[in-house]
Amino acid sequence: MSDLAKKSIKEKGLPLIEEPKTKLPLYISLRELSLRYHFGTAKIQTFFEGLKEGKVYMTRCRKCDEKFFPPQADCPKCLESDMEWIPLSGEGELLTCTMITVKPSTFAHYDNYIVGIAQMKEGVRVLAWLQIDDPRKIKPKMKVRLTTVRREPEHFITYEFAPM
Amino acid sequence: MSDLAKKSIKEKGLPLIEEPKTKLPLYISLRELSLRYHFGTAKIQTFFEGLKEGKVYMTRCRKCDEKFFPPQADCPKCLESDMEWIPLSGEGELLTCTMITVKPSTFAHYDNYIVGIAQMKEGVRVLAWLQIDDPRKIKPKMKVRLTTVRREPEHFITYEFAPM
Amino acid sequence: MRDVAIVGVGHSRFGNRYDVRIDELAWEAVREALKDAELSAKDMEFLVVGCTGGWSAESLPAVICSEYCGTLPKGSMRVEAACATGSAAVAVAYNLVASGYVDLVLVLGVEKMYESPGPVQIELIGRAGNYFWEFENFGMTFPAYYALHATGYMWKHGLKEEDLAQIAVKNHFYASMNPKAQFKKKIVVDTVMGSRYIAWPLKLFDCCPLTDGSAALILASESVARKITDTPVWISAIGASTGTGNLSKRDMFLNLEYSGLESAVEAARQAYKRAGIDYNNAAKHFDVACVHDCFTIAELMAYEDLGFCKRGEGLKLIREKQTYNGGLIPVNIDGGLKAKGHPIGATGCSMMYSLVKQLRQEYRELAGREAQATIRKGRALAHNIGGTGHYAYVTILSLEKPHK
Amino acid sequence: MRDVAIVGVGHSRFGNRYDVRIDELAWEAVREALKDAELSAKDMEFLVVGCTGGWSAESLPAVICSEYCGTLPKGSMRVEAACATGSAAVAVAYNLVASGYVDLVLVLGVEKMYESPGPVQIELIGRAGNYFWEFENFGMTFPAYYALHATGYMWKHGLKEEDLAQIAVKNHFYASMNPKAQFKKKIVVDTVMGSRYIAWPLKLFDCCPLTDGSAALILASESVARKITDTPVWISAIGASTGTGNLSKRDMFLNLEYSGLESAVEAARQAYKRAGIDYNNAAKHFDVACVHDCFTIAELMAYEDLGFCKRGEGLKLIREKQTYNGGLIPVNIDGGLKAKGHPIGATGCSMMYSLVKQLRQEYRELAGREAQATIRKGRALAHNIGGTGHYAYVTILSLEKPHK
Ligand SMILES: [Zn+2]
Ligand SMILES: [Zn+2]
Repeated sequence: MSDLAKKSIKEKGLPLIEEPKTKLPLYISLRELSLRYHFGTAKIQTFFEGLKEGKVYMTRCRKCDEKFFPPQADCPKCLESDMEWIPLSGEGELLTCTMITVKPSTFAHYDNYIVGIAQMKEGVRVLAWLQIDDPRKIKPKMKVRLTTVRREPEHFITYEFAPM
Repeated sequence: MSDLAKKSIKEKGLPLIEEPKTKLPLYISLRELSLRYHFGTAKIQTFFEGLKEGKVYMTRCRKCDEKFFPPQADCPKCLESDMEWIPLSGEGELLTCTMITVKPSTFAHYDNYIVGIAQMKEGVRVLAWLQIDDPRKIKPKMKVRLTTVRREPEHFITYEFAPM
Repeated sequence: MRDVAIVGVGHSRFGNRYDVRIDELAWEAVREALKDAELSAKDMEFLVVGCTGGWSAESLPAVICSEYCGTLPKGSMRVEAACATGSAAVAVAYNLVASGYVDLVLVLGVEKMYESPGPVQIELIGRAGNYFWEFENFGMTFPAYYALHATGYMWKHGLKEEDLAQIAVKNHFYASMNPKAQFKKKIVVDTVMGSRYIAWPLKLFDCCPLTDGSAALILASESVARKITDTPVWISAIGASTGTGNLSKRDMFLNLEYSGLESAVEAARQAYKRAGIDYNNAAKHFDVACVHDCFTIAELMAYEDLGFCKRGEGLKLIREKQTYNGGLIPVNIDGGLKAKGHPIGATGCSMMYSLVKQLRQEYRELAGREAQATIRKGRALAHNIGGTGHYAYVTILSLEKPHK
Repeated sequence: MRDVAIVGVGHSRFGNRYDVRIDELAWEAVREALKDAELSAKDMEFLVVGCTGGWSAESLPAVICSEYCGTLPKGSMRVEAACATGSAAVAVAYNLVASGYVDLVLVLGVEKMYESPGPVQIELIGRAGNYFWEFENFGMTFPAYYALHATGYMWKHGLKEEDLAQIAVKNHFYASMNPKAQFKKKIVVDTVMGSRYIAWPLKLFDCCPLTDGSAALILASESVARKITDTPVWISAIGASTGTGNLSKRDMFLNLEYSGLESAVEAARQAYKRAGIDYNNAAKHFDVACVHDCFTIAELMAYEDLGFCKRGEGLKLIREKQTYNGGLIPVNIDGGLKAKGHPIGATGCSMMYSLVKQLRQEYRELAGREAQATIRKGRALAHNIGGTGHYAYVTILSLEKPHK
């Protein structure tokens, strides 16, 4: 129960506060719901095994040659599910980017971050953070390298771009 | 970040756990989202003022006589919004009930509770908890009284049925 | 109004599907439907996705599934009508074709509930009534809403908990034959009676499980359907109705000698009227029905709401086993929500999948001879309820073209 | 295909609506629409509700609003297509009438975003891309998705931040006249340029606000429309398309000398084809347009995606003020999402509200002479995008009946 609601119950018997700007009455729910999702990764487990070995995998349909990043296990084009797992070389060319300064609450603890999309040598494109010391150095079509990294402070493995 | 995810990152670099039953890999999101809603009560503020005075209000459309519980400020029947606020006498007759033993997580801290719907003397029906020492005493159409109460442990004001 | 036929159907395995994400799960049903109709994803002109969500992370499931299933750049949308979501999606697709707007529509019902822990799923379903007046202070749950109906029925018609158990026994019996079902074990009355209370008088085995699953249908206009299949299954009529958010406002349920869902009665009457069926003798018109048995009491109410019997006589149908295959009308002989599973947004489409297979007499290949209804009238019914009668959709399928 | 007309429209005040709950907010628009058409809620045969939700507590908004607005026991459903939800709801209702299924449908777009704190709203919108591959590890936000397009446009066509600011200035100018709009103050280029970055190169004043609001439309078949009104506004054509969930998979945006939304181009081409309009000369066919300006860059892309000008020439339209009233084509002269506000699920219906008022030449009564477009061609366009082109709906309204 939020402190505001608690205080209001103590004073008035109800979790009813005055909305600060409009002074209108607001009933604060006592039922806080926490959502934390989990995802089955069985069909693309190779991708995560790859991360641990420093590799970022794409998939390629053995039947119709369609390429997928993010990697997927099924091919809607030919209805087959026979995929080749191919590690990306990491060589890419930056197509666009942004720097996020107003962050989602679950990302508030990170510094402002730059997200870019790059064209990879293998024909797929990847969206990821771009690590660069000075954003003014970002240039259209600049060469970037995709590598696995540890994201701090959580210390989990993910992938990121850096200038070549 | 859940302890499970934390432990898994420490061991394997990723918030990937083995689902206990199926042993399948599950990626645990690090982005927990908390939802706590608040509601504008301006149009039915009389209801909440009433609770503080021990009254449970319904509304009645002054133009077309339609009665509303829960109370509402607008009448869809005649398109007007001219309501009379009427306190319920509290006399009712139990129409149905249930005892909830598997509770939502935000209600887990309460004892098992009985919810009933009663027909009120004024022509409206109300859904609320029914306080009764022994559930075997519940009888079809039994007389119940609706009163305001404090819900513990939060100590907020709400309304409840009790046998007459 | 153009006639609309179902020309392809697909269905995933139902259950705890920790092995797949939502798009991979969707693909299982879509792939099967495309193969069934011998079409490719690119042939689809629109994708209507039934998905309720909240428990799963992807907040634009229609987009994520469009992309994975290869229907891009065709138009799409998501439709929600609580547990009747799948049928509402079918209603949208039906009208997209019936109007002449497009000729081929893919309908996908999909729900990935196990992306959240069980208690969160239970809480989210409980919030799907009138949040402010039923949940916030009174902590209603989905079983509790139906328990209010069960108590009402008991008080009026002498219903016993053992009667409800019989419904569970039947539906588990048929689920045991259905390879797509969540539960594979037959049960007996004592299994139900010995299970713990969830919301008195409903016990664990009165309740459907939490389920991941998907089902897909391909709808086509008459001219296109004729090219695709020799056994089009026509959508003969759809009825739809809405009930109050507040259960306390349900006049018929609470005032009269009556325990049904007013919206279900209204939806059935609409559909029967469109299809020229007499409400008071409805069971005779159908070879098989799927009804919304999220709880055992719900199936009992459905018998009466659909006019399969008179008010208060649903009990008799159960006691006489008239809703087993071979009885007056076989009901939920695919296992129902109760035992096949209830992936909220997929359930309506799953019902249509079973009924199409039944009408085509292909259900025997899937589940065995004992679960194949005898097809004489060439008509089947799906009764799909959202919430506790908050939504009601009744869909009639037929081997006979609706408009001559 | 039967012709379908809009015969009644209503609109709430947009803004922080802490004074109402979601059903009370819905009622404001529904009441106005009923009065406009001189009909009662009981006359409605179906209710289609566009609502995205997540930030508001009622998880069955279509039911809660059905009950409050008095349309029970008629059928209903909720439709979602992210920020194009309102237009998707109109598409559903359009087909319900066009098919002959019903004659009168109420469409309600409603969103109560301020039942959650601002940061939660921002997080929820950010999750509406591809959750797993864009949000979980990379924390994308909605402004960031559009910022990727803005950067792409800048790199290709020499767009400057000052150009985008001009769009904000125009839309605030018109919002200042619209009594239903969230923002009432005119701004200048420096207001935008001096505001802080949200997602570079987009600043606070490049972004639409978070908004509570509702809008309602009543759709009728021809025969019923003729009885209700002398000035039916016909739905001439609808185009719909879906884009990839992953922005990284957008071929045209990323590969070609191009910064638009492929789905918007596809939806526009579909709608134009149905209405017999030449894509390369589209602006000449319309008196007024509402386009999806959730961010200033989005309006710029819309000019090009809709064929109002060639690729890369949208800039010229801005610099020459060709989208002010009196220019080549007046765009968002109701204030747009940018300054009128963007209650996600209501926006599509709000666009139709403005366009119906414009075509009926009643907009002057609402907002003054300066904001009333000159009606010569009798045709108006609504361009409503969900996500960043994840959904695209283009709807053409006309004073002329589509089928002779
Ligand atoms: Zn392939
Ligand atoms: Zn009245």
